[in-house]
Amino acid sequence: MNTDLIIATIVSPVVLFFILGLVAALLRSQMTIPEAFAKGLAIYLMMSIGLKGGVAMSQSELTLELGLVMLAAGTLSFLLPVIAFAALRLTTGLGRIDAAATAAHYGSISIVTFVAATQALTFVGLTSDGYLVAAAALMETPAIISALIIVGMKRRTTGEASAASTGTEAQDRGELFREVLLNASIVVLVGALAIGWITGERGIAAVAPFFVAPFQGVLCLFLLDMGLAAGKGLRRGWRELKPGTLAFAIYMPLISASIATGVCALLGLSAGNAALLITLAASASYIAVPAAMRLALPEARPSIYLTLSLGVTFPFNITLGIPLYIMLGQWVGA
Amino acid sequence: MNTDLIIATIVSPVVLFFILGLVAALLRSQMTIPEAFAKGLAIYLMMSIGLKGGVAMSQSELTLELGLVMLAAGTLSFLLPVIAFAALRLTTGLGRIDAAATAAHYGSISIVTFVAATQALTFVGLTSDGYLVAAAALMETPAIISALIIVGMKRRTTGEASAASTGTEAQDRGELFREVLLNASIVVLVGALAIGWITGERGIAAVAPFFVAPFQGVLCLFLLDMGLAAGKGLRRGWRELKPGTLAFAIYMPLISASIATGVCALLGLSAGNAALLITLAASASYIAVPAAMRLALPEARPSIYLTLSLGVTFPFNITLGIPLYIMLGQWVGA
Amino acid sequence: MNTDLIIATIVSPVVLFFILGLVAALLRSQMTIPEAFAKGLAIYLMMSIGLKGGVAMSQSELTLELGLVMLAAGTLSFLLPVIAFAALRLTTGLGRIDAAATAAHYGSISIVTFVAATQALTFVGLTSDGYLVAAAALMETPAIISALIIVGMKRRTTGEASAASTGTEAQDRGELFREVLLNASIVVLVGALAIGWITGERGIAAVAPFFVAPFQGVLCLFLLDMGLAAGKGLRRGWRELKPGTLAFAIYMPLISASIATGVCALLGLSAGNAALLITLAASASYIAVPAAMRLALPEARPSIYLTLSLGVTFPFNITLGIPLYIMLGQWVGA
Amino acid sequence: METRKRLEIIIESMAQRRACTILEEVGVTGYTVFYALAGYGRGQRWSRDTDISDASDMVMIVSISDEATINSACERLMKLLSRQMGVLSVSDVAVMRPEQF
Amino acid sequence: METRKRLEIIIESMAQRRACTILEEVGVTGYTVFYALAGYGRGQRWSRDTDISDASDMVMIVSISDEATINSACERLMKLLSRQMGVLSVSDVAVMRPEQF
Amino acid sequence: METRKRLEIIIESMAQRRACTILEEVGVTGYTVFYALAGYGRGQRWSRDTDISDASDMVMIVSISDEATINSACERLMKLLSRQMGVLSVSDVAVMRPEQF
Ligand SMILES: Nc1ncnc2c1ncn2[C@@H]1O[C@H](COP(=O)(O)O)[C@@H](O)[C@H]1O
Ligand SMILES: Nc1ncnc2c1ncn2[C@@H]1O[C@H](COP(=O)(O)O)[C@@H](O)[C@H]1O
Ligand SMILES: Nc1ncnc2c1ncn2[C@@H]1O[C@H](COP(=O)(O)O)[C@@H](O)[C@H]1O
Ligand code: NA
Ligand code: NA
Ligand code: NA
Repeated sequence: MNTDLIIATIVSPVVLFFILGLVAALLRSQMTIPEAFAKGLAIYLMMSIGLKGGVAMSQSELTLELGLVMLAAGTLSFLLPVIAFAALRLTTGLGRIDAAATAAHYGSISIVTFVAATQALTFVGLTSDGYLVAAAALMETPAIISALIIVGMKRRTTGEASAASTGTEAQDRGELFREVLLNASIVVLVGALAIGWITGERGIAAVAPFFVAPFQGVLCLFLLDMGLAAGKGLRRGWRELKPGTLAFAIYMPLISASIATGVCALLGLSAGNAALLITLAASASYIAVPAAMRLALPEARPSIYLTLSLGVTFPFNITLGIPLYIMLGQWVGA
Repeated sequence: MNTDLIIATIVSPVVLFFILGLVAALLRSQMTIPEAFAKGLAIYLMMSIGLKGGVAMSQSELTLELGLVMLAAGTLSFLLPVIAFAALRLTTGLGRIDAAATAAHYGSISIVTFVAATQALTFVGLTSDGYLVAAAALMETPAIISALIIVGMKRRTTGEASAASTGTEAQDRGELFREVLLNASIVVLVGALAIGWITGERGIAAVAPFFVAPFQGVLCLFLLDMGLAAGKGLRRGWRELKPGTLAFAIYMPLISASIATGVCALLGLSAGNAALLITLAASASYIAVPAAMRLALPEARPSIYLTLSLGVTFPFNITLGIPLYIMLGQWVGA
Repeated sequence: MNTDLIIATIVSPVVLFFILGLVAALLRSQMTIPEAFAKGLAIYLMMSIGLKGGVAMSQSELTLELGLVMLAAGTLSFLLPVIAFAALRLTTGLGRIDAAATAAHYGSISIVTFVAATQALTFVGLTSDGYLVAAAALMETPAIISALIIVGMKRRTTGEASAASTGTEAQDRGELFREVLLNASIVVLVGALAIGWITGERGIAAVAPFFVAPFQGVLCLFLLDMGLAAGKGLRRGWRELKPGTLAFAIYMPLISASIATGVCALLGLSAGNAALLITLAASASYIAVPAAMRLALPEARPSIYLTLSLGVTFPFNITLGIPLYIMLGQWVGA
Repeated sequence: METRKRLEIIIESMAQRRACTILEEVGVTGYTVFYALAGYGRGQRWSRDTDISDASDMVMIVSISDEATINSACERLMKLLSRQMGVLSVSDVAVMRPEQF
Repeated sequence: METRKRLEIIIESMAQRRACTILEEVGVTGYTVFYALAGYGRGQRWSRDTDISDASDMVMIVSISDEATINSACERLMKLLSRQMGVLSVSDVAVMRPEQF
Repeated sequence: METRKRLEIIIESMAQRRACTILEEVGVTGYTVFYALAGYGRGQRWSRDTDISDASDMVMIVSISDEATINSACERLMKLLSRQMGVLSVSDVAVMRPEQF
């Protein structure tokens, strides 16, 4: 076991600020970071991630590897919810709709977890390719569609009316489509990626003092806010969720990581790229997917999926998960 | 034609982020940047512009040129609305009040357009003087007064009661006065200009890592927001405004630019200074003037003047307009 | 008299932006900085102050001096309200509760005043120790408890029911406790201090481009907002408060500074450390204590204590007060 | 002054667009949306500033209109509210320019 | 509980100060202003987060007061609203401490 | 539609938690909190954007419930409001799903 890596990951300012927020919330401090400010920071972070990824992509060839990784990423996002759904149905008492909605979160990704892993890579001297950002953006959505298919199939077999079929169906579909494909994280991430790719190193030199240098500091501030949110979720979660359900939020990332490790082996990815793809697979969404679920599966209870993904999986990932995923990456990496 | 300059202008991150926002809004993405965050950024941008202008001014003599440019700037702001009003009345079906309110926008200025032009100047290796920032601040207001006079004269001749004459007139006048002369952009721009001028290069060294280096990056974020707003305005505008009215938003900047080019020739300005003064004349307000119009001419419809200035003129200016104004500046510049 | 220091203090961008805000508010400009943005900046500032203090602490030994300064700081915060209370009762017509609530503000501290003093120290070439940040955090709270004891004693002697004893007392007490000990400034300041201390110079290197370099610039923006708030308070204050009450806001900081000067002499502090401890004693709270007073002593009128601490004492301190406190520090400093 | 109805819908913000579309379709002359800061329902508190996802945010939509329009809005909104979180209530208000609603 | 009137004005934010001054002049004991996030009127939607200018922002002003005061407020507010965008409505409310209003 | 009561409390934000706790204790099924932007009372204006401390911020809490619950809430809230700044009012509203409240 690489305890140095675990310590380096946890004792970084970014993770420590997360823990600070978490502890403050658990102690029931009433401090908050205004939503408008936190949302602004989130947009900044995605612009920065996208730009840097785009510039990195502009400097390397578009190889077959890239195409294969994209394919693998999309497939992971699409298929992991199936496993998550089965696990939830087998090991917890969650109903079909709650299980499907939760499963969608685990197929999709957390961009902050991705970024934290990118930082942690530097502790062990690994590098990664810019196109992983594109893979991250790509993995946001298929999981949502997958969950809807799961629910739809079950509905058809039981003869129920689909949730979306009441009301003005076509309109709702259009709205859902826009929410799922044109939500802020995808627009900004993909847009910034394209801009970074178009303008290249020279183009973003002028904006680097804003988008590159202060990035880690902004991340600290953002993670303080996430710590507050996670702590609140956790406090609520202990009371409401059964241990079996909470356990899912720990073992599901490990299942996803294992599967992704296999995929990386097949693709022959480098250690750094593998570590990031494994992290993406193991991470769970807490912004884009919850919003989409309120539109597509409003009967599912947000307190379940939010507590699990933000209150349990996210803290687990950015402390113990990432070192583990990096070790898996090193182990499988070409 | 200098196509390199056009390409360099459009393919800069700042403009590309604007286009990203524009496209997202046209595709009806529901992403938003919280108003509180965007307003905070706007204040940052004005502080930065003012400070840099003030420092530049502190390093040069207060010459006669400066005085003449200020006079010319104020006069342009005051007289361009007359031309705009006449053009709108002749070529569109807009009523007097709508036409006057719209005209005020085209006499006043857009500070973001100004900044974008400043950046673009560097592509062609031109420099400009700090006092142009003062000229920008000065041009915000006269256009508003001009529009009120236009409406007032017409009213007197038709014997109508002036809008401001109902209610507690004196109070309203005081409020309008404060809104017009002490609005955020003027207070911050002029204040920061004075502070930069007082403290000079040495004084702002300590704040440069915040106000100078990250400026272009913040501008990207702000222009993403403006793109979203412009896209929304444009979508609405196509449906509501007649082609003739929309055309005004393109040809009026060109008229203003031509007149300003003549003025620059008379004053014998340098190419860089000329380019910026031409840009100021050609730009249209979308923050300060709309607010003042809601106070002074509430009968005018905001959907008209906002769609024109933010939805059409602004996008035109920061893509095709600026390269053109720079070329005019180069052509006329001493 | 060191007029150079006074001029250097006042002619810094930070103070000039404060004055800009103050003047704008006094001229009744309607400009505002959105609350959400200003609160975000406040959190940034406290993170930065805490981190830098923590790193500084990690580089020096934990000496006896540190312990003694902490003890002295806590005692000052606890006892100054007693003097302030007596002064208010003797020289103004304020009732017991208003006087106690106001007194609490003067025992507690203003972190922005502290930071401004830290900057001004550099003008005279003095340095200070990181643990002063810990002293600042420590001084936030005892003054509040002190004020509650003052009111409680008076109440007991007059046989009144305590404000807190109506309603669900235990709950209210818990809430007050959390507000007083776990409010945002204490959580962030102490948390960031700990994080800086744990990670040390090397740890915060990655976040320095965000938390160190732009700090002074952000402070300018924040002080513009504080100027607007102070100007508004001042405008209201002139009308409502008697000259005697307003005078308190000037002479009380001087009393506190004198006492703190004596304490510094006893402790044999360095000139820089002494200047900061004196500044802390002389500064008055305008964020944490007002909030706590609305919970603990809701009968006290906020218009009194806010006008005094934010409208009078704060402007006095950051212009004339700080140069004076630095001179006191130099005079008493070992 | 004449009497009109004031419809107040407190609904999760993700369903705001759906509710607004219904109001527009039944033909109200206008509505205004406000955002909620925090709330409580089914034993659970939520708060905009600490919940990082938009999923638990609520908004309030207020619309003043004539009784018939409000009634047809209510019917369709109740269907929406059977799936989305929120509450709906209607009260009487006096208005000065009845032709406006 | 006694009955009082609750005045609710939804008005463009640029006219907020004018409306508030009227309320103060007619002598209400208090009012509170809330800001609107989005809205719809005359076939047009607006939204605070996407409209970069303040020109289309709306606020809601609520004031609880006795009938006579509210009536005189309404009269003057209607004049204001004949030029500025917005709607006004009045409803009955029960209050516990009538002397407060 | 059946009739219920709509309780509206405008209270300083520092006392929000206390008011909410009372509502939960008397057993309302839900409430929603909105934040105020500015206001006026006892001759003084305040505004969220220019007051740097939270001490003068106000919020509005809206709760729809049956009469008995609202009455017991009012009693306890009046005690709170005797010390904290704010106003309270109750109005009649029609609801479509009375079992929800
Ligand atoms: N009937 C209404 N109910 C609630 N809000 C309204 C109503 N009519 C108009 N509004 C608000 O007032 C704004 C301007 O409306 P209008 O003056 O009709 O353009 C709208 O965008 C809404 O925010
Ligand atoms: N009659 C009222 N109607 C609406 N809001 C009020 C009223 N009275 C007071 N308020 C609000 O409560 C705050 C405190 O009022 P007061 O307790 O009178 O100082 C005011 O600033 C307003 O925001
Ligand atoms: N009776 C009520 N009065 C006011 N707001 C309510 C009420 N019930 C629910 N809400 C709001 O609707 C949200 C969702 O409620 P629920 O659907 O009961 O979980 C709550 O968090 C409140 O913000
Ligand atoms: Na995943
Ligand atoms: Na112009
Ligand atoms: Na003090």
